[in-house]
Amino acid sequence: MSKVKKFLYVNRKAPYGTIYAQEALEVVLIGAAFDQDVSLAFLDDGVFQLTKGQDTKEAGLKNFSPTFRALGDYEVTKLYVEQESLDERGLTLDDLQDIQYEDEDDDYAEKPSIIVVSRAGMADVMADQDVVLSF
Amino acid sequence: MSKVKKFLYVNRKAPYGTIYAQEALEVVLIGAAFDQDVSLAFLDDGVFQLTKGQDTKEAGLKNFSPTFRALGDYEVTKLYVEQESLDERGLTLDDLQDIQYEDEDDDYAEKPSIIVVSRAGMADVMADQDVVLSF
Amino acid sequence: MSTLHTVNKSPFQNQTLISCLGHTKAGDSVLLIEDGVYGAMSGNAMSEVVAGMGANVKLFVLGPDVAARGIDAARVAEGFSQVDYEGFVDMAASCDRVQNWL
Amino acid sequence: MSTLHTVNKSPFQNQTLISCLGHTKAGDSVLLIEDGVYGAMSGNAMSEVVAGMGANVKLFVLGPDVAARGIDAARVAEGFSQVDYEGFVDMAASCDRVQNWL
Amino acid sequence: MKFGIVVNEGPYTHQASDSAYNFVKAALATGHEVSRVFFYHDGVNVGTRLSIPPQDDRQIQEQWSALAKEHELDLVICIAAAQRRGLLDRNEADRQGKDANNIAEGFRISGLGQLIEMGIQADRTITFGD
Amino acid sequence: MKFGIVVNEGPYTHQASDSAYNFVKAALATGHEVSRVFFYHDGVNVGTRLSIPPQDDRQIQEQWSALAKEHELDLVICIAAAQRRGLLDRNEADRQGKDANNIAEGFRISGLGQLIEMGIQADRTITFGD
Repeated sequence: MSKVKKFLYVNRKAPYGTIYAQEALEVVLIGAAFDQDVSLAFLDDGVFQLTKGQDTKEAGLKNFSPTFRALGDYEVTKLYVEQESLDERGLTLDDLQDIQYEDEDDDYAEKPSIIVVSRAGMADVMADQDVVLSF
Repeated sequence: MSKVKKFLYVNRKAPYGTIYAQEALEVVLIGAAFDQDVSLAFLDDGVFQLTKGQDTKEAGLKNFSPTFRALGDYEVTKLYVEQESLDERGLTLDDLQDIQYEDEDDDYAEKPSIIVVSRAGMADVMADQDVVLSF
Repeated sequence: MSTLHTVNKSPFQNQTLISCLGHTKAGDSVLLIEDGVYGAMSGNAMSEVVAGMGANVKLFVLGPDVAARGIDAARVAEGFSQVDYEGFVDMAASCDRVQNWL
Repeated sequence: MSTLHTVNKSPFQNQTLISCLGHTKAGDSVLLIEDGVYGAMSGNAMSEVVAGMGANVKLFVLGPDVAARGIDAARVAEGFSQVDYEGFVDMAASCDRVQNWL
Repeated sequence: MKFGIVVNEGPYTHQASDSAYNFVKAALATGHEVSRVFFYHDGVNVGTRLSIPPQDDRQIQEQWSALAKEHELDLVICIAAAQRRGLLDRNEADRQGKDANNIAEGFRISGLGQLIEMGIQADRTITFGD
Repeated sequence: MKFGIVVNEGPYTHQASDSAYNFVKAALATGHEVSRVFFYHDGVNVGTRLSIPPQDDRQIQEQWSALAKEHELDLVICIAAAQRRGLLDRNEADRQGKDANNIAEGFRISGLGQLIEMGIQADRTITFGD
């Protein structure tokens, strides 16, 4: 078997106005089956994807935001969120969904999947990948 | 016959990266047959549509920029270009194609189709329309 | 004689809202729809710019698109009125023209 | 270990180039393609920002896309090297990863 | 009042066709008339009958076809934009020697003149796009 | 070196598919390998055989089909994205009860797993999109 590669899915666009956020999630879910080292990056308007309380009924759209909370079941547990992108938009971690995973190496303790990083930290995450897919 | 309406075609996007500029021109050419009062607005990145010397051969695209010079033959003679949009991009009128029409009310004298207006002047043009189609 | 302007892009990513607000006339209305609704949020880097440039116009935001994006009513900036699609239709009918900033 | 970044949007309309330049590491390369090539023009409101933020990276612009848009070679800002598609391929092959800023 | 509607982006990819659909429904519900919906640019892709969206998502083409049937809406797909993107009715397919067509019920293919005509006849023209 | 290519936007509408085509040609011309081209989002629309672009414009689908034939390229259209947008091959059309299909020669429809597999196998993955 070939070596495990580091895959980063980069999310920079707001949800619903365009389909990129939703179809990016579909890639992440399929990709989870391949046993690679998966991370997601949320920066710029991509941080809006993770907000709580999305209600698409009146707009007539499909609400895909609950899928983020299911990522832990697919062992997708590293969601890097950029602090500066939150700040510029007046958002804090409290505005985002509480996304957790069960750590099987730690007696299935529930741990947060969201990792807030600075812009410089995000650049470090990006520079540490083998494959970067942008949406 | 119903009264002549004022149609404004608003061009705010650069050419080639997306098709909007090209397909906007196709609307303008067809629309010219309807004997309405037609104006075109070029602002923001739309001013890039009018630059001289576009050569799309190596990029493998269709060069539609010569069509702007044919607009006069279709009696489309009012191309409003925003000064501030030019300034922000470091462009002057010299960087744009020389687009002219023959004024049939003035012994077919060749006159410039491009009318440079300030941002406030562009707002006046926009507020004076019946139908605004944006591309 | 007034214009209803619509803007459908996030002002954090795209210059369209700024351009729209730079071309409105006093008494015009500006309605934010789709990803444009992020321009109606308070307490961020854009909100002062929007409040300043939008001082002479009436500012609206489309409720269904606000709800879709999980923006709490309390986060919609002062000065913006929420409308639903029927309100959007009313505004389009009562202005003299609609200019959609794409 | 270096990254080739590509940007394909006009910096006058869209924040993508700024975001890219805010996430590069020293020694990375940034290649402007498609409507991104407008970011390589000199003598305008963006060019100082690009020169400043891009000081630690190598800046490139795709020649065929420059020509398509009628940008004269003399208008390409100092600090940018022009490459053709074969140059683009070479850059992609010689870096460690490619990040396309969409 | 008579509205003319322009849809410039494809289904699912962009919210434009959803917004236009919601607007048209609200206009009809409040007693207005919608004289035509003109699909341009990628908007022409709304009119394919070959799409199979996920079951738990809205069915954009079916929504439009049903609304057209209920209210006798005139849904016009621009022929020039459609040809570039591979949208065809039976006549066009025959004329162009293509072995299949894909336009959905309730849509018709016609020229750009229908957009201008709509602008002339409607009291307000509203565009949904990108 | 082995390149994997992702195309995320439709033909003519966005330059992405042209840029990808130029890149692939240049990569092949300089002795590299292109292990796969994966069409996602609106990129799936590149693979329709029903488009009729103006005679004086490039023929994007034909360019890709010809390049695929010449170099045995693997042109993969994502099935999930294709279903939303109305791109079908004969098998899918039969399976889904659709009366027509529209995929062009040289393209095949397959799952998103092919994108991940490409990322694993290629030395570099390059995306062209919007």
